[in-house]
Amino acid sequence: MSAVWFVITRLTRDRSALIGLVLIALLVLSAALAPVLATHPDDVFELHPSERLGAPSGAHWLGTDRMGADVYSRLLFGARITILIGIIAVGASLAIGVPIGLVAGYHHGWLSDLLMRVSDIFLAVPQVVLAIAIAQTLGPSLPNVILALSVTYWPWFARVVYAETRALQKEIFVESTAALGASPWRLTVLHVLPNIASPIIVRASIGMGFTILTAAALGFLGLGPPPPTPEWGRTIAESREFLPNAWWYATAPGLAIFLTVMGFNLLGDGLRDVLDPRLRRSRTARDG
Amino acid sequence: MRLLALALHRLAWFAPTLLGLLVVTFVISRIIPADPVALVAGETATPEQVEALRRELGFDRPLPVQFVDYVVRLVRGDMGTSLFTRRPIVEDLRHRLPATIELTVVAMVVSVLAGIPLGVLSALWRNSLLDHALRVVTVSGLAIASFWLGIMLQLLFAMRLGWTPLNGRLQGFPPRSLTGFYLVDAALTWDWATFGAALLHLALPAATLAFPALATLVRFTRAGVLDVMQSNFVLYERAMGLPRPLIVWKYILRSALTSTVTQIGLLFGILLAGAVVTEAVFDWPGIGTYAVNSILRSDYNAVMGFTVWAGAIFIVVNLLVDVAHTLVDPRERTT
Amino acid sequence: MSAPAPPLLEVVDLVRHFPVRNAFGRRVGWLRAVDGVSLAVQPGETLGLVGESGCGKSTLGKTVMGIYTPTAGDIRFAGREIGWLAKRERRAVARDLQYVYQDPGASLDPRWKVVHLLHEPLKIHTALSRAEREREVLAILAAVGLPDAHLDLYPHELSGGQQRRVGLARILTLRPRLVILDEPTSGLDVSVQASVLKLFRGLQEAFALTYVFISHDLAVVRAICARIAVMYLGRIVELGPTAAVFERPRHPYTQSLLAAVPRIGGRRVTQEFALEGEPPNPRDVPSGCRFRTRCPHVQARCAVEEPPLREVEGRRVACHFA
Amino acid sequence: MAELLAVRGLRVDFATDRGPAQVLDGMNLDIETGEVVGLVGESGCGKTTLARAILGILPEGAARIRAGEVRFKGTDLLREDPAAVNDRVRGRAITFIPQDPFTSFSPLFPIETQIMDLMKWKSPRAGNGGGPASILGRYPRARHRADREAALEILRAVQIPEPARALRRLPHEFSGGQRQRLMIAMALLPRPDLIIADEPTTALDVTIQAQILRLLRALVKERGVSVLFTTHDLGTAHEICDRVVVMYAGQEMEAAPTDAFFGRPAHPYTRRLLASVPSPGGEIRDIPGEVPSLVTPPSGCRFHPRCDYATAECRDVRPALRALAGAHGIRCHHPVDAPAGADP
Repeated sequence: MSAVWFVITRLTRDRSALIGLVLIALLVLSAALAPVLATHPDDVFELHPSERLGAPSGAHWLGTDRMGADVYSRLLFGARITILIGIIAVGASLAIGVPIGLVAGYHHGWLSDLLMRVSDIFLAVPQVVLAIAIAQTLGPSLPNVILALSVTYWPWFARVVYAETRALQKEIFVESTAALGASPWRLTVLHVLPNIASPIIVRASIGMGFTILTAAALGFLGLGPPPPTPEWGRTIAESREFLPNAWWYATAPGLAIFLTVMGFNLLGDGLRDVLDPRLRRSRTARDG
Repeated sequence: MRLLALALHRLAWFAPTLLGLLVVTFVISRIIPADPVALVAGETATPEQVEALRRELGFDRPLPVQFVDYVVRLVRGDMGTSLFTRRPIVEDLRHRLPATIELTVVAMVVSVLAGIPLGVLSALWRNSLLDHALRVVTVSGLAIASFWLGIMLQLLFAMRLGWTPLNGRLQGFPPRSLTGFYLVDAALTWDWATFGAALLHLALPAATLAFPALATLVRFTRAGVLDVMQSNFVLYERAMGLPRPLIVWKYILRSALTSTVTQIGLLFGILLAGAVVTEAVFDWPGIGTYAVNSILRSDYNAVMGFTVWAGAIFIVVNLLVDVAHTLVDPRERTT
Repeated sequence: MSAPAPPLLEVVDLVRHFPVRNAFGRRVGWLRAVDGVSLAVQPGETLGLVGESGCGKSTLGKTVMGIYTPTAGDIRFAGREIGWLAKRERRAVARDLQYVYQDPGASLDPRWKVVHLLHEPLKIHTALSRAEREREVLAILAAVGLPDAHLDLYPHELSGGQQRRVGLARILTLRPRLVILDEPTSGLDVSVQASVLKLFRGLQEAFALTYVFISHDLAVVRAICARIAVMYLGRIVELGPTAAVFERPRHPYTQSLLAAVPRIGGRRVTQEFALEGEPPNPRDVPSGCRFRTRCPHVQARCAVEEPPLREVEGRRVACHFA
Repeated sequence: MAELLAVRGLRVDFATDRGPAQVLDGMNLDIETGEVVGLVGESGCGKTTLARAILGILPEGAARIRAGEVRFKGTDLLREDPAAVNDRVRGRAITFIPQDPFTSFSPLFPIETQIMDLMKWKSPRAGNGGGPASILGRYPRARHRADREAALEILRAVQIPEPARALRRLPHEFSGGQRQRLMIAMALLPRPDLIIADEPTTALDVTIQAQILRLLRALVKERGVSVLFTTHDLGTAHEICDRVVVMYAGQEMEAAPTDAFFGRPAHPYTRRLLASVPSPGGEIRDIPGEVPSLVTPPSGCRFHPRCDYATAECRDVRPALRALAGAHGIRCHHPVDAPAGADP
């Protein structure tokens, strides 16, 4: 655990990474404590048609939606959906993509070409298109969204790990350890993997942001979890009908998505410097 | 010479990648759903109607046969007919492609013309007000959901201020169709009224699409310029007292551009992905909405058609990037 | 001197070529990095391998070490042919034959602590228990002059000199018999260079090591090597006792090379130094004697017949007219 | 010989995350017209910082000049109007030869473009005002032809084969040695008074280095151009320099004509440096101790922690500049009067 604590303390020194950490903490807290923080926790299911489309007020900090439910409370529970999708989808993509990238990167020859060609196929078409196709075929539901995102996102990690492994092989310490008599398998697991761990963590963080955006797009197109699940993307889709007067109905979920993804992006940048002591880029490029 | 080799390499992988893509979409459309025909026929259809449709579409044949049949007809340019428009899919796609291309190209031009200079300036005046402002723009540019940005722009400019139309590609009659690109056709026929209207319709969707692309380009150009400023030849030119503008706008920018060219190629991918969602927000009659609607209506031949075109466009774009990179970097030509 | 002991390392007509490919990936020629090299190294000796960049000295070292597989020729280590062994058996040889990189610090995995870096070689090659390995590592650490406290540090937390010592210690834990040193002092300031040379000499005595010392710095090679081989474009042009070669160089290239080395005090090289032009590209090596394009004494025969290494005045020279 | 350059009491600090490093601690340096002066020292001694301070190209953010003067032909460059210095001194009166020929050319422009860009603003044939005001300004056709002719002539002088064809080629088509010859040509074209060469032959092989040293010395002596030549290799300094200055941890220790410097070095550091050069079969002598950190440099004479002759005085007071016979300057409380190599 000391390593994690070490990383966090180093991160707090970097202003933008700190903002990132705060935003993500906000997301996690609002998801975990949703029942406590929400002013109308039962609004996720109950409907109050009489109070529909109320402007932000003392009772409803962010106003009410078309069914009279409190927008603020539904957003908090929506955070749970977002985290769930992000973590599982990115986790699955890592589980599939990293080994493929590692094997393809380390063993030259037809195997590596084949694996990379397969990932090229998936990368040849925008991820959101394939995800929409899969999600629609399987039917709109939370597990299907997660499956659609994972199936279409692993190639991105495979390519990243492939590039990092290939670059690492040029490093002298890989050649010298091989010259010491270490077997290729030992090199891959004990030397290559730990050294690509940090680039993977950085990409995972940025990948979380990207996946949340794509999940929201699926929700917006009606392919996310069905009502009454308070998914942010679909909330925005519902709100379009009532613009421009019910402006808060569309703005609030969009801002929530924006702040969450920004959090992961900033964290990703911050991690890039903290985790690579040796490859620490010069001060000038750091704020690039 | 190198250029020829790169081109051949790309083209060599064109067919297998496309074939792979077809297999993936075929699996998605035929194998995953329980019964694709029932899905297409809809809930109200009686079992007999579903069976009739199955035979009509040839879905009763074994899957590999269906696939081979599809590929054979594809090679002959026949993508089958759309279940909803009843027109050949190739026709639909060719009719709608110019709308997407026009939107994507305008967004690309905007992001390149704005992105590169801003990237250079934010690198030159590092940690200045402009630099920090741009950092906020770039970080948020990569974090905004493009569909939400579209809606917010509609809310402000279309609904509240009324400066731009809410959506759609053009209210009145489209200009005489020479190229299919409204702006070009209107310009060619000196029909400046329609040109203005088309431009106004393009404003919000292009901005929605351009913003993330702009953010990526500024960030990448800035890093490129900062990197080049550290190089030895810049130090040498400063030591020899060459005027600073000459060093920046001739030597530094030229070096930074070689790496930015490949980035512009990748940008096209981001724009195409963004187009799919942005078109949905603005009811833009491009292949994006066509793809989304055909997916929502389980019109699988149309989905396969779109995937083939999107894949093809992607591979052509990668080829263009290689060509551009070789043209920009003289060292490539002399090896 | 009684019949010399069998050499520890013997290289016979070793060749290592690299394919030169055009943009289409088709091979259009050969980079003849090592082009037929034969030499022998006696136990406990330090053989110098000198030449300018592109002469193939590093490739020769790496081929002997097994980092590159030979194109042709044999490598006999302690009487056993190792050049053509299967990968698994070849790795086992690493226990007795080791390689030190120009920047030993770069040969350390940045993610590993020093203690694990030093234990790894023993884990790979021996079945020693943890305690036995611990004892061995501490002994080696002392030999290279590093405090035990450094065991717990990461490489980037050490100074350049300390990283160098860890790199050496990592190799010495296996108690190798022969160590190939690739440019160990290049890029170092003269005072740091002196301390590194002192360290190598000390370790040679303490561990009865045999060195192959690859360098482009003739002054260093002269100070530390008993015998020296001068290489040009992939082959040895002169091989013999260091003193003899330095005092009376016989091969025209060696003469020019030694004449080009700046000395502190005395006459200046630039007054009468005579070697013009630059070494040709190893992809198209001149016919016959490869130095003929720059040799002041070139004659017709040089273009036709490649001179073999032959015995001249107590050393071997590859020149028809030496 | 008239005084060309006089550096007096130059103090430069570099910002590091552990606090400011006092890289130059009151440096003095004199160069006469037509003289080749060697600035010798191990890495970290500040020789490159001094060279760049004179050229005025220290990195803006990191480096700060705290005190001192750089008087060049009577005017102090540090207090002159920076635009005037950049226009009329840098690249005209003082030119530069970099260490790494492989990365000191822009890889994307042919040699002709890079030379003519230099000539457009730095041509000796231009009026006193230098080149056109804005970078879009016209390059007078007559002057362009004359400058191009001068370029071809200097390329022949530095033995570049087929100069006309060479102009059209890209930098990566030349070998390291040829590129350094191009650098020498570009340094001579503006007819400077002083060339600052920062370790110009360190990246080259020994036979190429010998050719470059001989070429550079011949050309500068022929044209009466002074050179400040920095190197960490004592042999190179002996090859090309008329006078040698040795630096340690930001302070100048000893300055003497080459033969006196190598024959009878008076400063303990110079003597230890010369002794640690490997001699055939001889015993190897290194200098005990480590190079000091410049963030917390040793007091007084910065070599005292590693010096055999060090006394309390060396620790407390930085030795003043003392002149020995024959322009042999030294900063040491206990100069040694013995031939090189006669140490215990």
